[in-house]
Amino acid sequence: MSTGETLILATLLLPLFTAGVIRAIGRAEDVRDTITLLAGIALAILCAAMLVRTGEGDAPSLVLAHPLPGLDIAFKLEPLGALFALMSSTLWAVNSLYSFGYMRAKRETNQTRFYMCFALAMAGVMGVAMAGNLFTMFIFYEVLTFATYPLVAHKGDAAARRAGRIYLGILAGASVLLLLPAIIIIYVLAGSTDFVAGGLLVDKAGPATAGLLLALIVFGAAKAALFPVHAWLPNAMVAPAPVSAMLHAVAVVKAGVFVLLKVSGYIFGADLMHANPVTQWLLWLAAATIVIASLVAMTKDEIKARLAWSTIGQLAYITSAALIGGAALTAGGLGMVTHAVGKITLFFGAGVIFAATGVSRVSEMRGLGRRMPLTFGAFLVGSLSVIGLPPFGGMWSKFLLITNAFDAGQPWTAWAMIASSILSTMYLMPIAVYGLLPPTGTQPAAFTLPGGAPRLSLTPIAITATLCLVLFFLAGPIVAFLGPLAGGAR
Amino acid sequence: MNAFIDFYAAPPGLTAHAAPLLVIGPLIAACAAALSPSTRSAWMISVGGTIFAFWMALCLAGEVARNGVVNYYMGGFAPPLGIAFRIDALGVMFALLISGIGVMAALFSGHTLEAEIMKGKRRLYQSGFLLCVAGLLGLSATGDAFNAFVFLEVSSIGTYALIGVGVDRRALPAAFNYLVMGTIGATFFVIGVGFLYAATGTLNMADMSGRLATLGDSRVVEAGFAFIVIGLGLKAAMFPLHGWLPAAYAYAPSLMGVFLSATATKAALYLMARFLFTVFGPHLDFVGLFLTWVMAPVAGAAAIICSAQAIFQTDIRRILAFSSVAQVGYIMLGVSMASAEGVSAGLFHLFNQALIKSALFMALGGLAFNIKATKLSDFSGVGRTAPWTMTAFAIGTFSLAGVPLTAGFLSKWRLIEAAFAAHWLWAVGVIAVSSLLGLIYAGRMLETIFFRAPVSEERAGEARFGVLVPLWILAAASVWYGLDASLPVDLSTAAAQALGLAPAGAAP
Amino acid sequence: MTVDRLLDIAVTINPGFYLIAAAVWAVFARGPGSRGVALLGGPALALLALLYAPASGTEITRSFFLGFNMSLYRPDSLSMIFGFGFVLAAALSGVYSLHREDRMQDSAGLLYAGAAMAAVFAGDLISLVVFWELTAVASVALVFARQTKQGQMAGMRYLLIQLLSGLLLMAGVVLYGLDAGSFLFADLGQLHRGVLIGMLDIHAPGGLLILAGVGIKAAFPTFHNWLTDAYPNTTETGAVVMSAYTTTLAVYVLARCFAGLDWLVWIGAAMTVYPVFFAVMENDLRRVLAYSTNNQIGFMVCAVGIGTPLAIDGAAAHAVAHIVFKGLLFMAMGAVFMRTGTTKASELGGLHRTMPWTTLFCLIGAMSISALPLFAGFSTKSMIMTAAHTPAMFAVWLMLLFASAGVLEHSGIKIPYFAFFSHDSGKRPKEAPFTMLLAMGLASALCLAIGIAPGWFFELLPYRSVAMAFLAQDLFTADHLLVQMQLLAFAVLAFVLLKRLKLYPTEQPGVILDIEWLWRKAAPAITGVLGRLAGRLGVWADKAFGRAGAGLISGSGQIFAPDGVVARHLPLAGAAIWTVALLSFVLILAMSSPG
Amino acid sequence: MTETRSGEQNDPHPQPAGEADEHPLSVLLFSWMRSDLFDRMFLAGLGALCAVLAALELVIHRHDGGGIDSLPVFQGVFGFLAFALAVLSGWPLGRLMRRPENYYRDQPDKDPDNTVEEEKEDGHDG
Repeated sequence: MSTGETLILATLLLPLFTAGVIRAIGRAEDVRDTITLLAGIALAILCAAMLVRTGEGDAPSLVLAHPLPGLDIAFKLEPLGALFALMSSTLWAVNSLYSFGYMRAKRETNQTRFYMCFALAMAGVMGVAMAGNLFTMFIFYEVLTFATYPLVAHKGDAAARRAGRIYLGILAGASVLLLLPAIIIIYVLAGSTDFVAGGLLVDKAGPATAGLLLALIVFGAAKAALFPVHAWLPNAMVAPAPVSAMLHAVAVVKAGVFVLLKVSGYIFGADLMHANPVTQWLLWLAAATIVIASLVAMTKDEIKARLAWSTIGQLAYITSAALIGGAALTAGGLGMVTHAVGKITLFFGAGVIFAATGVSRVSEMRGLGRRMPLTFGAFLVGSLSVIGLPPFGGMWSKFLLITNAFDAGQPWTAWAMIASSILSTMYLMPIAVYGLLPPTGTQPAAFTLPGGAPRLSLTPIAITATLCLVLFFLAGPIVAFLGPLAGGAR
Repeated sequence: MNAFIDFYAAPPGLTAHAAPLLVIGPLIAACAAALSPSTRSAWMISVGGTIFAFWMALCLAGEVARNGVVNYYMGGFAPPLGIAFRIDALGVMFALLISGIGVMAALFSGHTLEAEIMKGKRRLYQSGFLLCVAGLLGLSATGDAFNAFVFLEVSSIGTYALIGVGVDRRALPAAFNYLVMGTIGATFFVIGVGFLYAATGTLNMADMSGRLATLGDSRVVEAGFAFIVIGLGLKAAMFPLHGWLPAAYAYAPSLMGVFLSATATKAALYLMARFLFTVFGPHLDFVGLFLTWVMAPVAGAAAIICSAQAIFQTDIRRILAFSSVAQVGYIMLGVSMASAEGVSAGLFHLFNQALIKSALFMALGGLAFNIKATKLSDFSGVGRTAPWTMTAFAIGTFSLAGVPLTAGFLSKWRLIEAAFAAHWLWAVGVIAVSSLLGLIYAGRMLETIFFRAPVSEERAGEARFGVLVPLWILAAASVWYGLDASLPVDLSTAAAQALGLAPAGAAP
Repeated sequence: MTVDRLLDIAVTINPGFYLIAAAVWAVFARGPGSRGVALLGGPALALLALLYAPASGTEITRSFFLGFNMSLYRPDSLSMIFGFGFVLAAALSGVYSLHREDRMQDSAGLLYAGAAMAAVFAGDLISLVVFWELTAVASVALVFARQTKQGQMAGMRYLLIQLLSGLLLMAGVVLYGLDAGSFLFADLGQLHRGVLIGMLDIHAPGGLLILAGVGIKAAFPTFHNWLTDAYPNTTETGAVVMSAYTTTLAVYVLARCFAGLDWLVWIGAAMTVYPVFFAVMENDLRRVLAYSTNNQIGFMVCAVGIGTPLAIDGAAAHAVAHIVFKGLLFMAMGAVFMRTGTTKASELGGLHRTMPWTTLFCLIGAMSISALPLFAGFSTKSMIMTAAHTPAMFAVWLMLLFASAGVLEHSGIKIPYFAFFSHDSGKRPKEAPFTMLLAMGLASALCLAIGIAPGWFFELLPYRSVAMAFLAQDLFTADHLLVQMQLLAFAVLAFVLLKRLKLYPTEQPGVILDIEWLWRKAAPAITGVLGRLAGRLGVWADKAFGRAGAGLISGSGQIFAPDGVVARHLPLAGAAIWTVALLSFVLILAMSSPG
Repeated sequence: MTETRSGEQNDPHPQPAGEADEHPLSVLLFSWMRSDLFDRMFLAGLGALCAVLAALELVIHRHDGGGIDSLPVFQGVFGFLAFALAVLSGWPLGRLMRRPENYYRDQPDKDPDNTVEEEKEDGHDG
């Protein structure tokens, strides 16, 4: 077995093994948490190694099983996948640290199941990231869906169960009804589901068929939360904060757009994306999603609901990039990373505030930042990054996304993004700013948690906020790394 | 069948007589079990008998892989005088399936009969079970239409009795209904065979097929066809003739649930496929019409309506029973495409379904000691108190719902693939919608079992080890074939070929 | 690596980055020493970098970043003068804010200065956009630093408008660059007499968007209220810092991109005139200064529109001089604000008794802005007036002349008069702290230096020879001095007469409506209504979906449940009927087949 | 802010003019302005200055654009009129456009009853 194969196998097995160990030693909290953290760090190191190899052009690959003739469970790294894997694993490690603080502070039950499902979900993410064909990607996409369901329904009360049902219903429903048939049709048309540089379906499907397939996939990958399959996301906010942070800013939603980016680049290819009649309609829908979701976010007082709607809008940015295809995929890839880091910072912040004070409404947060300067400072940084202002990573992705939209002759998409930037300022900035400034009316809520914000949860916020800044300078290298995706430099 | 080509499971002398031994073995075991001194020895005989049958099925598989078809004439008398066994790839597939599931059911029976069957009747129960096994195996091995009827009735009569014997009072009316409907079906079938005999003058299916080809448009043949497919449809629980099934499966002793759900309707399906493709052949207009205008719509309706019904059931076994009818719909949908891809996909699904359903009933039956009731709500939180049993149950449920990495996923994949290749886009939609409904009832069961609080504290305990072994074998098989389905795909493809359906070549 | 080598590298770094580095330092700086290093060391380093800057027009960093050609440092004579102005501003506001330890304001101010400076030296449109946005982010912190509800809300409005400007600029830049095939200044335009000005074509795709984006920051009419809204709502130091950069940067970008664009002449002229009327009515003196800024920027915009070398020199020179004297005025008002808590004319008066130094410096600032000969404004504004004084632009020249009289009214007279003289408010605040006075003193000295001996200053201008010729032949000629003195003296006469005749409006508290009414009053009302409507719609939709969902479940329950329709129509007893029906159907089907 | 308020509290009772707490520099620089002489002579002096400046036009040749600016004392007259126009237009414009201080409801609350409404308004402004 070559080094590359070993790397892939280790990346897949590490989270699974971790899940097993967590299950086995659940009682010993400290050991369990330490192992989770170590596993996250180890996974990030593995992913970094894969990223380096992929960057050198020596992409690791592995065929794990042949379920049906012509249909393999196969893995093959390419830049976007390597980036996604590294991003998710790094943020998992950070998020683990955060979870310890949060879950203990909130005295949540069933923590062993929580960490175990988290590890399983990471296995799903790794599978999606490294998948060498659509079939494998679908498998792990579903693994991710099912592994995260217990996390969404974690609290186990009626509301959580209802949210869990909606979550599973929409995600699994869309993938079964739409995504799976699309993949099978691709398989029938092309004889395989492999990701091929330049597009698998080139010369194998006409524009009309490609359009149908594209629509099936875009709505089938409901994790990307394009209207009208977005409804699961706001509902999933009943989950504990680390879940919202990791899954609904990083892993799950990004898996959705990641699928779209991959499909655009490696299944359809730029020409077929451009030639088929459905793309334009979907782009308009994405533009509508961007604007409407931002408008809805403005009306939400519940901070996690606001962030969830913001995520829906921001995901549609990346969906647009996937739909435009070609060079825009690079922008989409960068957007995937910068939004993940920015949004996880925001969710971290919201979680810490809730854990420390029990406040979850924006209107009750005035002046709270005086007592929690680090949290609100990081929240400000995350907000600026998500809005797309320098010196934070979000600026570059927004810039590139708008550039590509204009370049592709999609001015409406670009203008929707611009309008959404204004709107996102209006719904994000007041949270941090009013929080950091002295209260003007009633006094802010007191700490319900002795000692204030959980210490273990503050470090991760600082880390991700710093990452927002670092990404401003890393944007160039990331774009260069993703270069092969766009089919060469511009 | 390539997997079996170099497969020599027994000395040549035994292999030569494997076909009759496949049936006779369990028959002898049935007698022995009835006469055996104790429940325990009856159980051991039962296990031995089924293992022997499985062994013989493996021998036959090797022979079929090498020679294509195994013909065996009892006492050397060729048909039409003698009793002929004719086993091809399709027959072998069913023989393997029935005997394999038989072994699992027999293993399982050792620990559950005490809970469900009155003390004195346990040996006879084992005997009846073996009789069923023998009947079904005979059905898969025979080459004679009338013998097929005989074997069908042997197994059926055993089944009627075995369903009714349990401690659950509701099983009696269920068994009676099954008896009535089953007998109507059998009668229709034998009437149909009679018509065919009148038209062709033979009962040997191969001969029948040859002569039908020369007959042309014959009212008698057409009438016979109608009676045969409806009769077998009744036995196979073809929608809307499935009314007998849910109660029969739900209230029967769990051994019967385990065994019947995997085999009984499947055997009828086998016979139907045999008649549709071998005896009549899809080239006949009325067969084509039947497949397109009766079987396909009825199958689609079953897949959706019965899945929807399953969602609303409160009794966990009735959920599984309705699911079975829906799965029969899938299989028939595949068969009705009358293409190599479709039929092999249907058979592949049938194979998986057999594994899954027996595993699921086994898991429920294994808890029969602990949980007397069968309401879904009674299983609240069982996932925490009996994790091993219920994890296997969960795997089965995943496979049932077609979750990736399980065998059920791959067979649904194949079905959709075949439907698209046949340009049946509506069937793609039906399978997708029905899969979604399947996810819902599967999710409902799992949510109750794993995420609700247990009803009471003292309800604890796993199924016994003897139950867990076959249960986990089946669950593991579901996962294994989800990762590498070459064996069932091989079997079903060869079976479809044996039915005279050549792959279209367009298949990847 | 030798020291020489390090120095070689150091001078190839955009001078703005030194200020940004100082901003990072300031985040952690505690105590006067450490703060001094940041607040004064940063500007000092930046000044050194300017002095040793590479030759004009060289592209220093031509990095291949994000797939676009970017040039982070491209000094030329136009950027040098603005860079010089920003260094001055950073140093002066550094000294001015030494009295109060506030790390957020220190670092935000330095970051703001650094971003503006970096923008001025950026050699391509993308870098420009980045630093442009950075100025918005940094400066908004200064508005928020006021820490009042009023400040918070003004800050949010300010941020949104700045962001809108940045986004328009970004969209325009993207469109323009994609169309032109490059984002580099050097590729987009050609040199005009050795200076790269007016390089963008307004009619090309994106050109108008860029103009709109820049126009917002330059506070073009109808976009001017962010200025009058934000400046009065910052801290005493905030206004000083803010007055220096944003609008000046906008003037720079206009000169770089749109010099000679005739629209700008009229826009600029309009900008000089209308704030005069608002400034007369306004009660808040810092808001008066904001209108005054608007008016002064109008002169520069107009000059940029004229686009002749003299006009460009005038715009650049006036921009830098304006940084100094407007900074000085804001410093004076800041001192008043710090000591009395207000800058409302109706609450002030007679402060000269206890704040004579501030009064003195304020007067120097007032005379400078009024363009009294021997003060800075005279030297610089004269260039613009002279450039505009042609028959073709006679109307414009008259407008500028009117505005000059207006400046005298609101900045030359109203500011010092109502704050320090006028009727005695009875307030006896302490004199401003020493560091503040020091900063004001330095600014005053600069005003005088530019006013009395402008030669050294004119050396720095883009078209040096033109400026030197103007200095030699036009500036201090007798007739020029005479007409300027006439204008000012007669205007002062008007003031005194009107005052005596009690025709001069008394200062009264109140808010003066302006175009901002649209978004401060009308828009919230409309969005309020819409929001309530949307909220109701949302509730209704929620209910509808809930009902639909429940209906679907109960409906399908009625069909599929154990006692539902399907079960009723497929009862066991009926199975025989179904069997017969199906059998008949198959029989008919089979027999009717063509055979 | 706090510093400012404390400064205000230091001398809560402002004293009348010509007083002891006046800064020495102020006495030096500005006290003459308060003298009666200045009051009486200022307007006259200013008038004289204007007259001189007008008269100088006879001596100094003036560049002009050739339009109405070639009229005698053009800049002086224009300055006077412009100033007067700007100031006098403040009367009608002020009537038209001046609103109470807290027109935009962004001042700190003085009236406790107002609090609830203020909170409501905030959302729209953000």
